[in-house]
Amino acid sequence: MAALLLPLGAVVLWIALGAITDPTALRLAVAVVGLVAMYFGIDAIAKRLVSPTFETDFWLSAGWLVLVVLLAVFADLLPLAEARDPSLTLTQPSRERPDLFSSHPLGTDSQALDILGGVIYGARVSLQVSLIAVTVGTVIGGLIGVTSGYFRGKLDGGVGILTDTLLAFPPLIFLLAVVTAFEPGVITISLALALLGIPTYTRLARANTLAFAQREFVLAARALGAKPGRIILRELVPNVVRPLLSYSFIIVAVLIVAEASLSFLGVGIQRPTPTWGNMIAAGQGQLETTPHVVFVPGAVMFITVFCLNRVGDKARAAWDPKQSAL
Amino acid sequence: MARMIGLRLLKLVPVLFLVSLATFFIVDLVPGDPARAALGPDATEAQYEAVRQELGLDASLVERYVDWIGSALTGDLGNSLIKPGFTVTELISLALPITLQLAIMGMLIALFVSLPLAIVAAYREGTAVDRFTNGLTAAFISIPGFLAGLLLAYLFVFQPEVPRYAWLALGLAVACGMFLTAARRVGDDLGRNVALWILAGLVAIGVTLLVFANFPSFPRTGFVRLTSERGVLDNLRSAFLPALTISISQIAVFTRLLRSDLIATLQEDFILSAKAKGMTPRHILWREALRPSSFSLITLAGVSFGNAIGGTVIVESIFGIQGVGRLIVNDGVIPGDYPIVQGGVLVIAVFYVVVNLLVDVSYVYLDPRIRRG
Amino acid sequence: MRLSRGNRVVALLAATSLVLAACGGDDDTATEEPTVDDTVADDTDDPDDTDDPDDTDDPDDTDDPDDTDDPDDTDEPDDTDDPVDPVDAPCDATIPGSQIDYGIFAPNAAFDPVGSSGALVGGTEIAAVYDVLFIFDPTTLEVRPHLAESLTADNDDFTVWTMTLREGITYSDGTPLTAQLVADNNERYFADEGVRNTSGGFLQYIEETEIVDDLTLRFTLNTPLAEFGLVFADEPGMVVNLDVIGDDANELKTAGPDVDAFRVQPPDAAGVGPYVVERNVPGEETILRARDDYWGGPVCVETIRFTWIPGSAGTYDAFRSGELDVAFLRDPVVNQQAIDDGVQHFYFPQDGGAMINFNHREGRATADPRLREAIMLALDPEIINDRAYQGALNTTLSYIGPDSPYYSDAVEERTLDTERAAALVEEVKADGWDGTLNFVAGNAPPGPDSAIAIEAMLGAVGIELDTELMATGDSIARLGTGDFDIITNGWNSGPGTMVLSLIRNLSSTSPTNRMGYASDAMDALLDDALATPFADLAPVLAAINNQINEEFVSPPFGSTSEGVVWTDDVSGLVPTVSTIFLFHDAVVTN
Amino acid sequence: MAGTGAAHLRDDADDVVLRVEDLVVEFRTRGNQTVKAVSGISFDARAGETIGLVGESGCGKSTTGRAIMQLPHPTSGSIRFEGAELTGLEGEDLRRLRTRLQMIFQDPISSLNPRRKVRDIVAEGLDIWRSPGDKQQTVDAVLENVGLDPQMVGGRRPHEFSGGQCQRICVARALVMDPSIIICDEPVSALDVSVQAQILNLLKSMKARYGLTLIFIAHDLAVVKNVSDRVVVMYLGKICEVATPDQLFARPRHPYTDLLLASIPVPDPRRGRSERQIVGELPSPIDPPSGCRFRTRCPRAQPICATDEPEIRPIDDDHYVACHFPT
Repeated sequence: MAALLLPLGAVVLWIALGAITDPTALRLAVAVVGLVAMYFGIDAIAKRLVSPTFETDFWLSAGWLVLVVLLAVFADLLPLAEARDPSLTLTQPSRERPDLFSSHPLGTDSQALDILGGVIYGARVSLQVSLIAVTVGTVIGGLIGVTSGYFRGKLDGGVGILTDTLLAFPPLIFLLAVVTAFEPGVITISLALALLGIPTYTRLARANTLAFAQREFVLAARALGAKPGRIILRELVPNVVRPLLSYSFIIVAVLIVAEASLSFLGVGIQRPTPTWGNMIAAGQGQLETTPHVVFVPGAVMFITVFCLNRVGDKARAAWDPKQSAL
Repeated sequence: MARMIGLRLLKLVPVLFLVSLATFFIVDLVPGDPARAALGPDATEAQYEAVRQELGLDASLVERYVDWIGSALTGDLGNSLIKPGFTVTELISLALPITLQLAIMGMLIALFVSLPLAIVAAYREGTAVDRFTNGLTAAFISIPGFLAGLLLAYLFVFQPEVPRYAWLALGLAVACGMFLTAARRVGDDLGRNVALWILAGLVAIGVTLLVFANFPSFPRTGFVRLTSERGVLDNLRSAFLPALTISISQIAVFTRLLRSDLIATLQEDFILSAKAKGMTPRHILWREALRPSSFSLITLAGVSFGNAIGGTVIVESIFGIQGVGRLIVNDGVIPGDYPIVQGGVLVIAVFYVVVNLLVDVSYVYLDPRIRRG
Repeated sequence: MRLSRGNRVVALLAATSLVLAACGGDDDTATEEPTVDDTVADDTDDPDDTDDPDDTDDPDDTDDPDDTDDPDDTDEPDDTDDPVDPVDAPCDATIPGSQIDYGIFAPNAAFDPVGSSGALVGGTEIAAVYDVLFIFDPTTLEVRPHLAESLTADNDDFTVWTMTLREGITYSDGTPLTAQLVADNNERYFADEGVRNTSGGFLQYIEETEIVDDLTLRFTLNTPLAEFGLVFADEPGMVVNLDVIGDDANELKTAGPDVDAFRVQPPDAAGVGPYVVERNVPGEETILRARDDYWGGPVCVETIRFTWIPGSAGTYDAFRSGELDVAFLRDPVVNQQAIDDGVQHFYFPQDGGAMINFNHREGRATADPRLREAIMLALDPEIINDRAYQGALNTTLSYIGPDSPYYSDAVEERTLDTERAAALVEEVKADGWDGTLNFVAGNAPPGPDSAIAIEAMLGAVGIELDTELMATGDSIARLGTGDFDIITNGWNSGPGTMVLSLIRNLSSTSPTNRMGYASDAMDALLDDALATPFADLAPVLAAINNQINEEFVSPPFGSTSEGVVWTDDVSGLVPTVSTIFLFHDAVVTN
Repeated sequence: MAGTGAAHLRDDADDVVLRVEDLVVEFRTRGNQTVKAVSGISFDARAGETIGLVGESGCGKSTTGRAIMQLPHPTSGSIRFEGAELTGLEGEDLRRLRTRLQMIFQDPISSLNPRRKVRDIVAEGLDIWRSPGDKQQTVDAVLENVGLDPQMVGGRRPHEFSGGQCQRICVARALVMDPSIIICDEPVSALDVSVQAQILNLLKSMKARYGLTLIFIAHDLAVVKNVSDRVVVMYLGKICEVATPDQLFARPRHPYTDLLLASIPVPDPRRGRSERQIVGELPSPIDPPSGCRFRTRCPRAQPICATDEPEIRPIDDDHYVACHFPT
């Protein structure tokens, strides 16, 4: 019965994207109704076919993330309309409304660039930036945290004050201050975001290290004559790394938003290189007349962040011993 | 107690010192020449040198820092480069009340929405209402601030019929819920409760229709100061959308925390015993369960308040409000007016640190378990 | 041909002025100077207005809801001729409690004419405090005396001028407005190196100032200057009572404690304008209060409150929400929006408001005329308009745009031809150019979008741009150092400032010629322009325009506009030079 | 009771491998108070001997074990190991000498790194020291000696094993270093009773095979009795009594030992539970009682016990007690 919602929702969504053209609010509302109906349909089918405890939302989230990553990686191979070079779109119509059955399924922006392509290439930038930032943040913050958690004492106190200092800046203000000092680009933005993540990772790593440093295998290693460096790298890091990584999904979500916020404020990666943030920012001036320029990349970003949070919650429950012990 | 607060204050000193140091030097890395920015293109070399000297740019970094922080401690954050005749302190003192108002209003809206939501979700744990609340908070947490702001601006300013009818639907739904409750109570409860619920439903319908009929229009940009002669209503009207934007993510956080807190409390022995004594669910929720949870809520509210202060930059930028965040970005970062950036960031960071300290202290003060430990 | 913006303004305002008349104001009894409304009233007879195709397309124009709702509408024709109020001012005395809320473009830096720069930085507020010697009428292009009695050219080549001041004008401390004071004020513009405002620059043409008597000055100029009076319609025409600042009078450009206080709140005796500064919180609000002994009094509106809402869009939103009675707007999209909304407005057309400048200096790739020609052939204003201005820009292919009062058939447009552009680029590349140009653009909207559009169009003909987006201040600094190939920089030539702005940017001897452009032919034309009265200027400006095209000086792509919008309650604003509006005749009916 | 003194040290013996003298270990708390965990204890161990260190939880016996390893460094006192003074050692010398002393911990799961494979855990010591010879072979041999099949267990991770097996891995890890002393910190108290015996037997046989000296720390007198050659009873950071297990069980002389023995569950139901029990709570090590530390809970306490601290004195052949009023 409930499974019928899937085709029904699909039809409704089809109508919203294809048949209704105005007003935008109605179009959006109908599309949302269609999507919700589809979700419950899929949920019902999966619960019947796979298992009654099937977590549809989790698997859909994971699926979306895989899709985004694949699209971002293979964007160059896709038959996308021009999304990055406005000199090739001089004769194209700008601010085209989304129409699934046209060559610009999600419309075009003020520079007549294809929004679908922009969203996909934007995903590439978002993922690149946040993954670099998370990697750098995990490695540096993790090592600092493990080291200070292992040695404690004055080093720990100093690191504590430094992390407190970094955390004393509201994140966005901090990013703004850092980013303005450098030419915005994928690498600088990534490093600025990494810098933002370092204190968080330091704290997480330190807390986890304190838990592990109490355990006897560390004592045993010292009894075996292991030097501190070895204990940190061989005994502590392998244990701390998993709970640390379990936060990565959520931190990637935070960083994607942070990067987009910078782009939105005009201090991030500059157009015409598309990022979700600068696409949204570019459209906000014409919010009233062409809302799709804002809300199409906005929706993609929202869904991605939502899925990252969902998957992240599960990862944390599974991987963070403190979380799962509770 | 006092000793603990004292220790925390002591710990604050190096943090604040480093914050000021970082603020000063980060901005110093900004490319471009502040003297040139201040002068404009028509200046001669002699003028340029004079301005450099006036701004103290020819002094060493350390001297400049000492000079800056020394003045900052006396409340003097220097002069704006781009807007001659304005001191940074003046600019910030003009902008800060706006930012504070937005942050406070955002928090109040969040509390107002999340309190009933969390109570209902906790009391009906596992039901459709609870699942709906969970989904809603998950969505709210995932929506980036600037997107929420643009969406609200779009709906309330350009498509005002949408929120207007949404309000009508919501109000009528709440009223229906109240009538349904009344209907369910007819058989098994005291009469006065039934009357109360019916009355509440009628009031809800009345309020809903009143607001529906006089649905206010909201400005896309701009802000009317509370102290402006245009009055409080205009002030609230101009602050509503930005505050609502700020509250979106807070609603999610508050609701989640309060819900799980309430669920935990509801399982404790004293609640069981209260139930056993035959107290009404409402009494249990409001009197017994909510009180212990309020401590963590206060903490969270404080932390969120600190975050909101730092996060208003986005909201202010969307709604064209001259708060501290926009001051920093539009008047500081973008035109390269570095004393504004330094002063603004310092003020916000200090604010943030102090609010967090107050929260820590109040938490210690409020929660006897911590106090003893 | 498109109807000029001025005429459309007129058409829009016609009905409203009649409404205002019905509400008690009387146009017939207005002071000597025509106000915005007067010009409107004068033009109502223009038969072209009703046939304006632009206007009939706009439903708001003909069917202004405010107007139709107004029961007085039907009585209009009768009322205009009815001498309801037979006095020399729209009111008998200052109306208690009346206030105009005015949204400014940027905060006033200081209440000192020397530091102001037209309406963009405090000009309107300062003019209300000091008043002006002359008023420039942007629609008729006439300069007429105000505080001054007259200004006459004593010779045919416009190099000797006699100015007579109005008799009996005194500051509130008893100091009379004298010829000496005018001369002393002029000196202040040279107290420090460099003159920062546009009209102050005119003063450099004065070779000698002779004080004939208390009320008469004779100026001898080193260059023929046909419209010398314009100088005293702008900042130099705002005469400060230097006694109130004492010895610091010449120090005003440098910081000092007394001077700072003067800048924030000049004493009532500092100026002879209709208003005094009651409260000035820079950046928040400035409140001016009507002077009860104004020489041209009475002043009708008791207080004017200037507030600053950043950005034209925000200012206009505040205007629409009723927070402002008058709003200064300077954004093509917003200005067009106001027109579409049917709001009363007066915009000054600004030729060359949207353009890019080439660097003509030796060693720069853009020194090659073939490259400049290629770019001018490739830059299609319509694409920039579509992509950066949402179609709101008044696109032009000539420097003197069709909306300009100086437009004539002699103005030639540059041609667009991407194929020829690409061929030229190939040619230059064959000579060893690497194909890349440096491009400096602003980072505030619509800067980035416009930069992308320009990048796209030039990219299509084979020119790679290395774009640097930066804050306005930084890009101005780059303009100053000459470190650019192409840069966005408007010359903003309004009706009054047209000649001076061209000289500033194009004269080979101008210190503010940022492009490194020098041409004898152009210099001769510019001299000619200075010596020509506004009424006869059109052919000279057309020649300059054509010279710009011929030498590929720099391509304009649109003229912008700046000015104010106001509510139906307000009337009597007097526009003058530099987009300044005067308040001495203003009325508000709320 | 619980006194100081070194009467029980066997200075005459020439095969003493470990000699602890006047060991003091103190910790600072957050509130800047001092926890006196170990307050001047002395004991020695001869080669091949098993010393049982017994006492309630919190009496400082584990701290003593760790202090011998210099984990952390003791506050004062001397620890001589194979003729070398350990307390002053730092850095490389300490690291090298420490390998001759190994530890086995109470919780075998916690003492094995969950993220590493068994073979790597056991080989860790060899890796650290880059020992010559075939590492693989050494590890396999040791694993076999502790009763594990190297092929079966080598590639697996600790969580795949039971507590007893984990403890065998711990023993293997310790043995691979070829130590002379192994400090066993309650090695069986976390294990099932049936497994306890296996591990005790394993330790016994390893001791014989590798010529080990064992310091066997336990709170359970019954466990100590079977493995020890000499038993040291501790109370609140001090030594009460030193004796052979037989003497101790046959005739405890210290009231505390007496009470400890009385609290051992007896399998014979006819005897019933002893009436005698230790009453009250263990005093805080931050502020230990004056004089004899046991006096607050001692059934025989007299005024003198509050003022004078009893010193350890011989009371029988190879039987020492620190009490003013021994039973």
